[in-house]
Amino acid sequence: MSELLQFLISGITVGAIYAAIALGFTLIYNASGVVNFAQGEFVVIGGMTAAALIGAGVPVWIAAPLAVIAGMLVGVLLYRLAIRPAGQAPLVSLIIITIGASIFLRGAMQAVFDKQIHRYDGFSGDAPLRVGGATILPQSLWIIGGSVAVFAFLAWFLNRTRAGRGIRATASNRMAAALVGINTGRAMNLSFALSAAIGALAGVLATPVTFTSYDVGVLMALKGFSATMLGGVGSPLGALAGGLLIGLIEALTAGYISSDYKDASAFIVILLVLFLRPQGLFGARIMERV
Amino acid sequence: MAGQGTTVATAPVETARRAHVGNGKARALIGPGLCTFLIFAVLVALGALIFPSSYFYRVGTLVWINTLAVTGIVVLLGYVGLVSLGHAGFFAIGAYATAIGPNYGIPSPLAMAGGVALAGLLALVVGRPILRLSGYYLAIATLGLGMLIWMVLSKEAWLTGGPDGMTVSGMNARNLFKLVGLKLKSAEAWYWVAGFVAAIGAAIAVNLANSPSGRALRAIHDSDVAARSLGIDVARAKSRAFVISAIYAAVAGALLALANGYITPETGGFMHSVEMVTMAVLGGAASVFGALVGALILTALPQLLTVFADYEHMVLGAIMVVTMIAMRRGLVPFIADLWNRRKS
Amino acid sequence: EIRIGASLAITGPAAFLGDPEAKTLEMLVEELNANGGINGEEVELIVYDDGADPNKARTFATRLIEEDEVVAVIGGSSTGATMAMAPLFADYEIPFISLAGAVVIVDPVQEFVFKTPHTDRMACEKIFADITARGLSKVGLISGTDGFGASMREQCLDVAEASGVEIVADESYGATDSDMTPQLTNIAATDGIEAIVNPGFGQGPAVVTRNYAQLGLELPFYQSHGVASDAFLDLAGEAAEGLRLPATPLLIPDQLAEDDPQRQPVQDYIAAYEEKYGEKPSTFGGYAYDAFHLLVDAIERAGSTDPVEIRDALEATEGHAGVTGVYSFTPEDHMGLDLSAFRILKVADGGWKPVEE
Amino acid sequence: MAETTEPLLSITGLRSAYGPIEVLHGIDLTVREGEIVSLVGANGAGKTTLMRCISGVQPIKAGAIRLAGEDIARRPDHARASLGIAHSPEGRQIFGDLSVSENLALGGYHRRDALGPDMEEVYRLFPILRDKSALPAGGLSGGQQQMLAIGRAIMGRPRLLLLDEPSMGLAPVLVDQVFAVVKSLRDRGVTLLMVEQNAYAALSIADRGYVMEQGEITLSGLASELIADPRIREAYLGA
Amino acid sequence: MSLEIDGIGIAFGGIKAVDGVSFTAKPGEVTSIIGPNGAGKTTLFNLVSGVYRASSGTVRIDGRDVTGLPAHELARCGMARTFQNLQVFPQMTALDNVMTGCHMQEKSNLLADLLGLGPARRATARSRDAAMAALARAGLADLAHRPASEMSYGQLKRLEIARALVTGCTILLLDEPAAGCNAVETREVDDLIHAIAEEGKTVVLIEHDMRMVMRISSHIVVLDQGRKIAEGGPEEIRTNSQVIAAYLGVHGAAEAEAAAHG
Ligand SMILES: Nc1ncnc2c1ncn2[C@@H]1O[C@H](COP(=O)(O)OP(=O)(O)OP(=O)(O)O)[C@@H](O)[C@H]1O
Ligand SMILES: Nc1ncnc2c1ncn2[C@@H]1O[C@H](COP(=O)(O)OP(=O)(O)OP(=O)(O)O)[C@@H](O)[C@H]1O
Ligand SMILES: CC(C)C[C@H](N)C(=O)O
Ligand SMILES: [Mg+2]
Ligand SMILES: [Mg+2]
Repeated sequence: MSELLQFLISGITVGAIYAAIALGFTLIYNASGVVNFAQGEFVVIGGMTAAALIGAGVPVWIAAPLAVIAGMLVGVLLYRLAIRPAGQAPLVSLIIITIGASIFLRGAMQAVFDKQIHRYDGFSGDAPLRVGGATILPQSLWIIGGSVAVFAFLAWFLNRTRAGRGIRATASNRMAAALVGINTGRAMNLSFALSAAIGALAGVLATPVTFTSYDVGVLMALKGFSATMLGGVGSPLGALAGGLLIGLIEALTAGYISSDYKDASAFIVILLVLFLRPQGLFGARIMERV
Repeated sequence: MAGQGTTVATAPVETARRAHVGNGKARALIGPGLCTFLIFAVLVALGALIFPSSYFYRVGTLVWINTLAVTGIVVLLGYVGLVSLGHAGFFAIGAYATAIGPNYGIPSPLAMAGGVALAGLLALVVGRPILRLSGYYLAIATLGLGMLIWMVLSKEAWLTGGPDGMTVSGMNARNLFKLVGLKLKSAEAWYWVAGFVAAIGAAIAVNLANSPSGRALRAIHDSDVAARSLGIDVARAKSRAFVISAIYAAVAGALLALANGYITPETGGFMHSVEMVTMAVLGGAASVFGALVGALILTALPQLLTVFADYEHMVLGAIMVVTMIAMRRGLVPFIADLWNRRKS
Repeated sequence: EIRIGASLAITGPAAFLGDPEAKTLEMLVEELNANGGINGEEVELIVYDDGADPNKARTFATRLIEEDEVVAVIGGSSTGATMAMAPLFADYEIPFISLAGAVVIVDPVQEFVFKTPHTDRMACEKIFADITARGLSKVGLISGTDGFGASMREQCLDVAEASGVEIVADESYGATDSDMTPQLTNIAATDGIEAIVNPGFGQGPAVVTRNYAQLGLELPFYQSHGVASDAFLDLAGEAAEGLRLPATPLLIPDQLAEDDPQRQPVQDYIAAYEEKYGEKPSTFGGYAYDAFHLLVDAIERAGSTDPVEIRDALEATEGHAGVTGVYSFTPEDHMGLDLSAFRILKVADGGWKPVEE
Repeated sequence: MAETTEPLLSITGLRSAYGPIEVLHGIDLTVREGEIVSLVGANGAGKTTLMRCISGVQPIKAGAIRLAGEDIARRPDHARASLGIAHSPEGRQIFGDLSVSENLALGGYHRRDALGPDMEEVYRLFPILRDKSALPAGGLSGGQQQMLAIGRAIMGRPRLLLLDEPSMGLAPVLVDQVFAVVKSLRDRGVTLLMVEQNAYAALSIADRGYVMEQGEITLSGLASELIADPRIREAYLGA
Repeated sequence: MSLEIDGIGIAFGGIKAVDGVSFTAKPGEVTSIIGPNGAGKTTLFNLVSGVYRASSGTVRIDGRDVTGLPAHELARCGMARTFQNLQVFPQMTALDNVMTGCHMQEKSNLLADLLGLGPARRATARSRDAAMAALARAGLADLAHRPASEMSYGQLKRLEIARALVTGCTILLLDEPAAGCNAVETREVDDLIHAIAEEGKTVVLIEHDMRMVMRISSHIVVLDQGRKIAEGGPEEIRTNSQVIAAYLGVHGAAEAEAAAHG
């Protein structure tokens, strides 16, 4: 029993990290229809910046926001320098641009920081808390709380604010959005900035548990992308659910079946879900009228 | 519609296709496929004329092998508009079959054929369910498939040598040339073999594009419903394209295994899949010449960039970004447009 | 001018191996040339970054041999890259010293291929010797699924059987996983479990160590030489307290006996590296340090820059004290170390202490 | 006709191209405040392109577009909505994955005042949209989408409303209704520029008209004169 | 071949978009479907042509039950259609668009296609000729080599007709073919459709242009809210008060009247 609890704790912690990354994907997708494969690099920027600052003696409550801002700036630069100039390029070209950008950022990170693995202490210490025979790190609570907060923010922002509606309209039909007076460039800019901030925040929160180094971005992007698609692309709820689900599948497979095939089981579940629901768990049915 | 999201639109086929073969007359005379084959053959020979050392042959070999694999992506992504992020899996199946066969007494050529058949069969079996998905959903499904193949290759060490990979014993292309009395270094021999196979692959892909089946594929790219309403069995056509492109990947994988003499599961890894798609898009996803150009750039560039050492990745990333910004639909369509515009 | 080539994983998933290796080589060449080179000839070092990709490694090896015309090649930070390059050196008759761990590199022996790190098998032998010495016989394995972890796991299963230890749990994790509590929970729940061994390198073992502490486990806990670096202590923090691993003297420079032949090289290396890069060298850099010195020594002894003669001289190396151990190559042994250079250390008070045997 | 006031929209020497192919070769056109102006022409003449140039989603190569005297040709597309231009485009271009009411609300995106009353008005004009207000717009029938596109443009409270084939796909009852709406909008002070294939009906309610052929304006004048012009009758009215 | 629809229906989210509609379209005739926006006309086409799956009812071609066949098999039974929401292949040229319509007649197998063998080349050449002829018939001959993405709306509408024509269909479903055409252009489309019917094909037409409908239909089916509310000849329909109230209005009735007398 306490074993199950331990597995669940592990799954939710890891899943919350995936979810945070997936939420970042969701936002940019909602503005541009592009899945931004550089999303993982934001996570690294957040983690590495925070690690460098904390390593230099900056207190964590200053370092963490600074790291998020650093991520945000890079997000804006990514949009301004790489996405906007590409204009109405086909979607695959935009995706390749984000892949190119992620290679660039990885290179930049190794030049700016280093190639070592980094971590810093959890925000509320590293003494595990006991819950009914299992243990959880206080930092895990930070991670879970962070993801839920980001989810709540996005759900509100996209549906309840003017800027959020502008972002969704931009993705839905860019020309029509321009016609009704939406500054589509600004909507995209905003979504890249926010999405990068979300990614960086994920990095800042997760680093005490997962560590960070200049090149973990690919993996983060991969997991985040899987979570996004399992949940249904474009849906914040889907991103949250997809992330948590993958985390749980991994942990439970490792616990009960075989740690060798825990990643495999995550992919098998994704495939099965998509065969039954081609639009993911919470994705909107694609409706094309002819 | 701009971002209707779930379909990942590719570069227009048409302009790229116009660029398939520059010379219209020659093309009409001998057919587009043969024409492409001849152009490739000339390029292969040209390489051999200017290469000063085995090292160049080695890089050249990789370029042709990649061109072949990417041609498969062109068929799938460029013609039909389907994104696969798992094609390295098929590549690896071809490679590993070629490596494993001789360990069980199966001669290399047979093992190779077996691997290619296996890849094709797998594509056929999983193609039906997977290809019902579209856009990013298809991307994640193929990614998952590729990951599963990669995991099996790295976990089943008794068969595959595990994550550190395995030695490929067996055929050397040198012996092939010895049969006809030519003495070549093995790097050179592999260059010729890879170039020849790539040329055939390109010719086949171009033939396909200009054939009834090819038109059906390109129609599906643009409108599924309309294609159906014209009597095109969309599921079957997609599945065929998937199998064809898997076969391209597997043949390329088998060649790489033999040319390298050593393979690791990373040939089937996610990054390799991404690399293949990147090559295709960079060159211009809808044309086999795009495949060649993309493969050439991404294979040769890292060799040139070694002078930047620490900044290699930044330069590589920047080049990718800038190319895609300046030439939205890839290099070959861009150049073809320029050419057409100058003519008209 | 003598050209020496290297293909290392300076970036990519094994960058924490290749990076210190490359830095070490660059430092050593500079130092060597400042002191007049080899037999008065300058040495030029050509380093390529293969990112641990075997395919690239092979291309770079071809390039080093054909284009750069090197007399010898160091590298292959990882076993995959090493094995992909290895066949070339026989073809071209160029000596090659690998920095990778797996036993397959030197078993069977290939004429032109050498390596400096202990094999993973030796690490297992050392660990299991310690385990049996403590009277323990039921062990749980938790291994990384990367090349190093997987290969060492195989060796450990083998060695365990030979030394009469029963492997009662056998778990694994991906090299970049961030939580291994499920695996550890299972191991801890295994009947009769007496010790845990973690073959792996990179960040995984540090995560395992932290999770081990998080779960409040108190079983004897072993890591491998794959984490034998001070960086590991930083990552694992207090959680590392008490764990043991087989390592080279590089970790305990001040605790070496005055007459220890390795004392000098170890202290030289650490001093030079810290001065140049402002950080502590790692065990992996040490492999490069030894490879370079072995090579220079061989060239000096050969008195020639003919690759084949260098190879012959290399194979005749006898009692060369490096930071990893004292090397003596023979035609049957291209790794040249015995178990004595490997010591079991434990973590105590945030530092490394030898375990008295 | 003497110019009494500054025209609301005045286009001079407008050229526009898709890539290398120029399709508008120097268009001159004016729309005065409070007018309905109708633009007719064969398939491919360039009517849609011209409308797109005015609302800014199609780049222009040369020429000026003045709105109440101010040159807006360099203004970005999204800024034109707040200047008072609304465009119901060809092909409807609705936000397919957003709900009908969200589509309408987006029509008033640049407005800061309450949208409720206008939304009511649109629902009154096209009651079916009210029934479907919570459903994704992509599921609407063709004609319903056309109503939505017109409704969305109305939501912008434009000074100048551009309608590209507003009656397309609408049932005859609704065609009547749309033309009635056009007239009532004009009565409320909205200025309209309208492309219509139903040229007879369009010219019937228009003040003036322009005829476009292969990227050029070939004829213009009072709508009543154009209707009577035999060339027009033969080429466009089919009578 | 005659097309018999019997009690066909489908619902979306509880709302019956098409509800038990029956009628028969005969060869050599134009059968028109009219009705208010959202009446279910396009949905009916989608059901008949296999884009949607009917939840009730049957479709028969010359007595043979084809209900539930996938779209491409219906096409092989001789059914072709155009779309209200354009479904052209934007990245292909006009010619290639229409050549795709020849797919079913192209007897060449995959192997021949891959190797560029005779059958593939001959099929291509034949299709090209047929496509050129169809383009000319639709008045698009001079745009043959233009990518569809660069054509105007009205041009694309006609491209779809040309593409449907070359399939060699016996049943042709046209969804608002004259949308976006002016009176003169509509007349051309009119003549084209008329000629097609004359050839003995079964034409089913959805159209809001009452002049066109009244001029060329032999038979008219009126839908409202998914149900058939009237059926009959042009004269009958034009004067049906229910139809006038629900659909035609003053303007439509006038147009219909004008067409009947013009
Ligand atoms: N995206 C495009 N790229 C290239 N050429 C285009 C594009 N869109 C339209 N054209 C061409 O520009 C010309 C004008 O097109 P436009 O759509 O403005 O015509 P239109 O008068 O609105 O026709 P219709 O009545 O058919 O809607 C046509 O010849 C068309 O072929
Ligand atoms: N895929 C779908 N999802 C949801 N609702 C749909 C779908 N397809 C059709 N409908 C609904 O069914 C009804 C009938 O639509 P349909 O497109 O058949 O109308 P129509 O008669 O063709 O109208 P129009 O003359 O405007 O083209 C409409 O109310 C529409 O909203
Ligand atoms: C710890 C070291 C021996 C690791 C070695 N470089 C390898 O990759 O195998
Ligand atoms: Mg138009
Ligand atoms: Mg309809």
